[in-house]
Amino acid sequence: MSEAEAVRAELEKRFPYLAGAVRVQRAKRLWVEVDQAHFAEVFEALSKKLGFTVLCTITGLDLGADLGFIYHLARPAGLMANVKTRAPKGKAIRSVSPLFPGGGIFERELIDLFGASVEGLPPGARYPLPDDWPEGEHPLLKDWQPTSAGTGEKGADRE
Amino acid sequence: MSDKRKIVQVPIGPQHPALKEPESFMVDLRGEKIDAVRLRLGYNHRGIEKGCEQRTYVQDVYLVERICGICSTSHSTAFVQAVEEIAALEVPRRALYIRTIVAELERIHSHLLWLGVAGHEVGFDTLLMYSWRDREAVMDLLALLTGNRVNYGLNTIGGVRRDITPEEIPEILRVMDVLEERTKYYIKLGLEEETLIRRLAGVGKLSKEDAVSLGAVGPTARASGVDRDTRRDDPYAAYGEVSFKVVTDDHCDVYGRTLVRLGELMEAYSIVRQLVKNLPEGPITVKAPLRVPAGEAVSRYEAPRGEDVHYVQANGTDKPERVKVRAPTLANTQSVAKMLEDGYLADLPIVIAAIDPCFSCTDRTISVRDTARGTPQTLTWDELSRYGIDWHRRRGIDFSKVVLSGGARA
Amino acid sequence: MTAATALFQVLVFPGLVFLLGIGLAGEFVDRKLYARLQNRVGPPWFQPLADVLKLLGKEKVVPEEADRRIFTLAPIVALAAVAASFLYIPMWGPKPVLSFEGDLVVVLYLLLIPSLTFFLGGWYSRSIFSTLGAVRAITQVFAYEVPLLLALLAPALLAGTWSIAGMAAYYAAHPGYFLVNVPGLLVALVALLGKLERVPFDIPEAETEIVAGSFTEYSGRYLAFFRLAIDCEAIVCASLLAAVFLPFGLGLGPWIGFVLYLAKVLAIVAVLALLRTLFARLRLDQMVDFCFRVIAPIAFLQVVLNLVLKEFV
Amino acid sequence: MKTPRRRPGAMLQTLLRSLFRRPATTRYPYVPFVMPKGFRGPPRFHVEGCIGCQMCVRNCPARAITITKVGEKRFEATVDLGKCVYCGQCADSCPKKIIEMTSEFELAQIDKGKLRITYHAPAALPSPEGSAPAVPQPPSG
Repeated sequence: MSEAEAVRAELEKRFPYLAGAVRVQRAKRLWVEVDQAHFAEVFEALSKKLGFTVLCTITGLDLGADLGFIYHLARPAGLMANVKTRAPKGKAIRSVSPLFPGGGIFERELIDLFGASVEGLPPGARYPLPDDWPEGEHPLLKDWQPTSAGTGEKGADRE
Repeated sequence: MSDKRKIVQVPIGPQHPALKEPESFMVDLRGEKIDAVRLRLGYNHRGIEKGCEQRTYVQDVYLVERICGICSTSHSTAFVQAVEEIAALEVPRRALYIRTIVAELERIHSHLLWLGVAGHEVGFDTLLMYSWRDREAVMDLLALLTGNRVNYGLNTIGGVRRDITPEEIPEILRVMDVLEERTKYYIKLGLEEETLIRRLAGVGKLSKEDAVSLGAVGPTARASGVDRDTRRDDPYAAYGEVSFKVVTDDHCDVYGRTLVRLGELMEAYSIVRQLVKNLPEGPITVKAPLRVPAGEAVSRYEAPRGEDVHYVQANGTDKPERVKVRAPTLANTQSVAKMLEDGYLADLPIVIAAIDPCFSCTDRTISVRDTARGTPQTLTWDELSRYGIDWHRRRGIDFSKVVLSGGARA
Repeated sequence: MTAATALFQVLVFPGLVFLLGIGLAGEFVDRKLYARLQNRVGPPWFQPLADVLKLLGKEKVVPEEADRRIFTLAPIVALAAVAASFLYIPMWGPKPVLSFEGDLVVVLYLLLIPSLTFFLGGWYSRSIFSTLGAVRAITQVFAYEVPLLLALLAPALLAGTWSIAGMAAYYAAHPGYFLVNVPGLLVALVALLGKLERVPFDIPEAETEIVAGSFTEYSGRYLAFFRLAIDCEAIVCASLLAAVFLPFGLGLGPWIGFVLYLAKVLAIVAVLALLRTLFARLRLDQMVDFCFRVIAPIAFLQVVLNLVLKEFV
Repeated sequence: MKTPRRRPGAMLQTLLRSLFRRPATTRYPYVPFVMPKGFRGPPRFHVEGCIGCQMCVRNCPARAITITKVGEKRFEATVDLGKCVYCGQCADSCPKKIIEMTSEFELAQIDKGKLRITYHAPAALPSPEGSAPAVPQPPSG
């Protein structure tokens, strides 16, 4: 059994609800889909128990009514587990910064570019948009077009 | 005097000679010692991820290539690898070899560039001049092989765009020999030059534990004893078919990072030689579909600065649904504050430089748009200057009040 | 000496104009050599002059927050002090323009003034980088002045005179003693790198850390004066070292003496250029440490050596 | 390898040797610089072969190319060198291979308008306007 298959078996044993939600795309790529309610325990198990000690990045997705999040975890030896979850727009997700102190910056990116709300993030400067960027403009949302930021009154002062 | 009054705030950036790109480090100084550092990133946000969603895959290859000027082939390779995985393309071996050769040449060019920058940051301009002189050799070689000195335009989905001809091979080997000898000299210099060692050793400490928990990557992590290298751990392109050593060091400081990069240079020469020797025959591209079937893939790539991660989601059209780029510098900036703790102001430039920051990569994601009118617009120099003056006047800054001596006016 | 010749000597030859001329020539030699040592082409001969002329024509901006008087006076005072000190140094003849017993001390004080103006100009610029540069400049003064003073004190003690002309005459008469002072010469050269704020001691104007230090806010004419003052300071210091440590050929007549003088000064400028090519910039703490632990003791030993020697001659 | 001796001024030998070597600097622009064969400079359109398929327009990442129909099977191409990123994709995409990447690299212009280069279709009859040449002059300066 390959490394990825072993992790899949282990995950399905620990969390029966993950049956069928773990996909091995290729030797070093594992995809896990988990709902928001179970996300925290699966994520913690992967990072603490199963040796996925590297958080490569967090990808945000605009899925219409929901926001999708992909947490790209990796073992130092190369196996990658991409944990997918989703949450309705406007609903807050928990920060992973207690587990990965370096992960906060990826969540700040989600806040700025997708309008996600993240609980438990240590204070710090926003990233990557400018300080005077108008409220409520999130460039990576599908309905946002490059010109829309400045069309109304609120964007008029932004240079 | 109270403690608070002894603290001086120094803005290093967004514009500062030590930084080649705009980023801001607000430094609280107590004498010459650093008390606290606050980072502000994002000055280079260009909306590339959004831009990718609006362009076709073919166009995106060139767009992601321009995320960074130094590690351009890194980004384009990482991107095409992801797309090829989604489209299940079998890339010809010769193309993979050529990609790897150019990738390693890029690493050589990047590390030599870094060596010069490091020299400049510690006031050793002589080192800068020599290492950049030697870097010209690899730049010219890249221009010969790919058609340009930067932004090589080498990759296309399904292979590479330009073959390496038999006449070019002796030239590659010649440059490798020249550079290997030069690198040996720099290694010797790094072990001997007292003033250089004094400025590098013990500066910007990052323990192995911190490197792991803050998610450092690339030479920054390897110099703290973290044995990680995507080329070995998750082989891509032709890295599975060459033998090389992952260079690590346990100095955990700027000196260690210098030694790791110099060591990687030596490995790169050997990798290029192996690849050139075993360059397989065959085609250099397979036909790629215009419309990429729905799917997703994550591609990892060991760029000169560390691991580069691209995520691509395809939706069955000729444009990607989502492209996400995590450049190595974003992972490494998290550890900079740690490295600067209790350091000297004088060490700040070299500590920042030692992660080999590339803030363009980091922020990626502008066409010049007049946001007030919502139309793309190009300003002439005069218009821009008038615009700038007006902008300040609206905020209560009037240049006509600025005191200038002599007869000059604002 | 009539008033007219005195004025000519002070302002033109061998005074201010001549000093500016060889100051620029010195800068050229320094930059050209620096470039050639780095395998580059380097500037054409007129580049230092062109730079100064260009700066003279540029807009001069005085920051609103700066103390206008001190900000504008500092560069002029720096240049004046350097030019004044030049008059006391014998160049190709045994006699300088002005001379009296104790002028060595006066020259050393006059040469301290540029460093003080760097501090004042920077401090009263009120910008954060200028202030940091000013503080660094003044810290550095305390570090290099001690070994420099000791290194120049030693030959004076051996010669038994406090006049530079007197010292030059003494060593010209006893050329063998030149060898005794070699450690002092080396110490003085290293200290000069500190005085002239060059690598490895360019800490007060370290570009990558504090932009241009004291000079950050300076532009136009004021910056040109500062640059000229630094160029001339290099020449005056080199002339001083030549007069004190290399007193050969003073009696060979004006022409040979003149050529010999230029050779000596440019040789010192060249050595300084070589030294600044060789090293990385030290940190302030390392620099102070180095000055007090390494070169000051050597200078002190030189003083002791010369005192002992003096007892036996 | 013997243990290296740490000392200040380790580069001394190399530096002094450089004094007696020719500088590494190229004396550009006094000595012209030639780009290697295959350098990707501005694209040149041999419009007489153009079939108006618009592949180059569609694939151009910088949207720098426009192809306009000016007559029966006659097309004119305009490329904006201010937008062009010199990737050469147009040359790859062209089914008739009428786009050639030139090795010109001194492209700086004061006037932005001069960066827009139009390749006029060869006239069946003498061109009525007759203003711009079919092949642009290499930019001066």
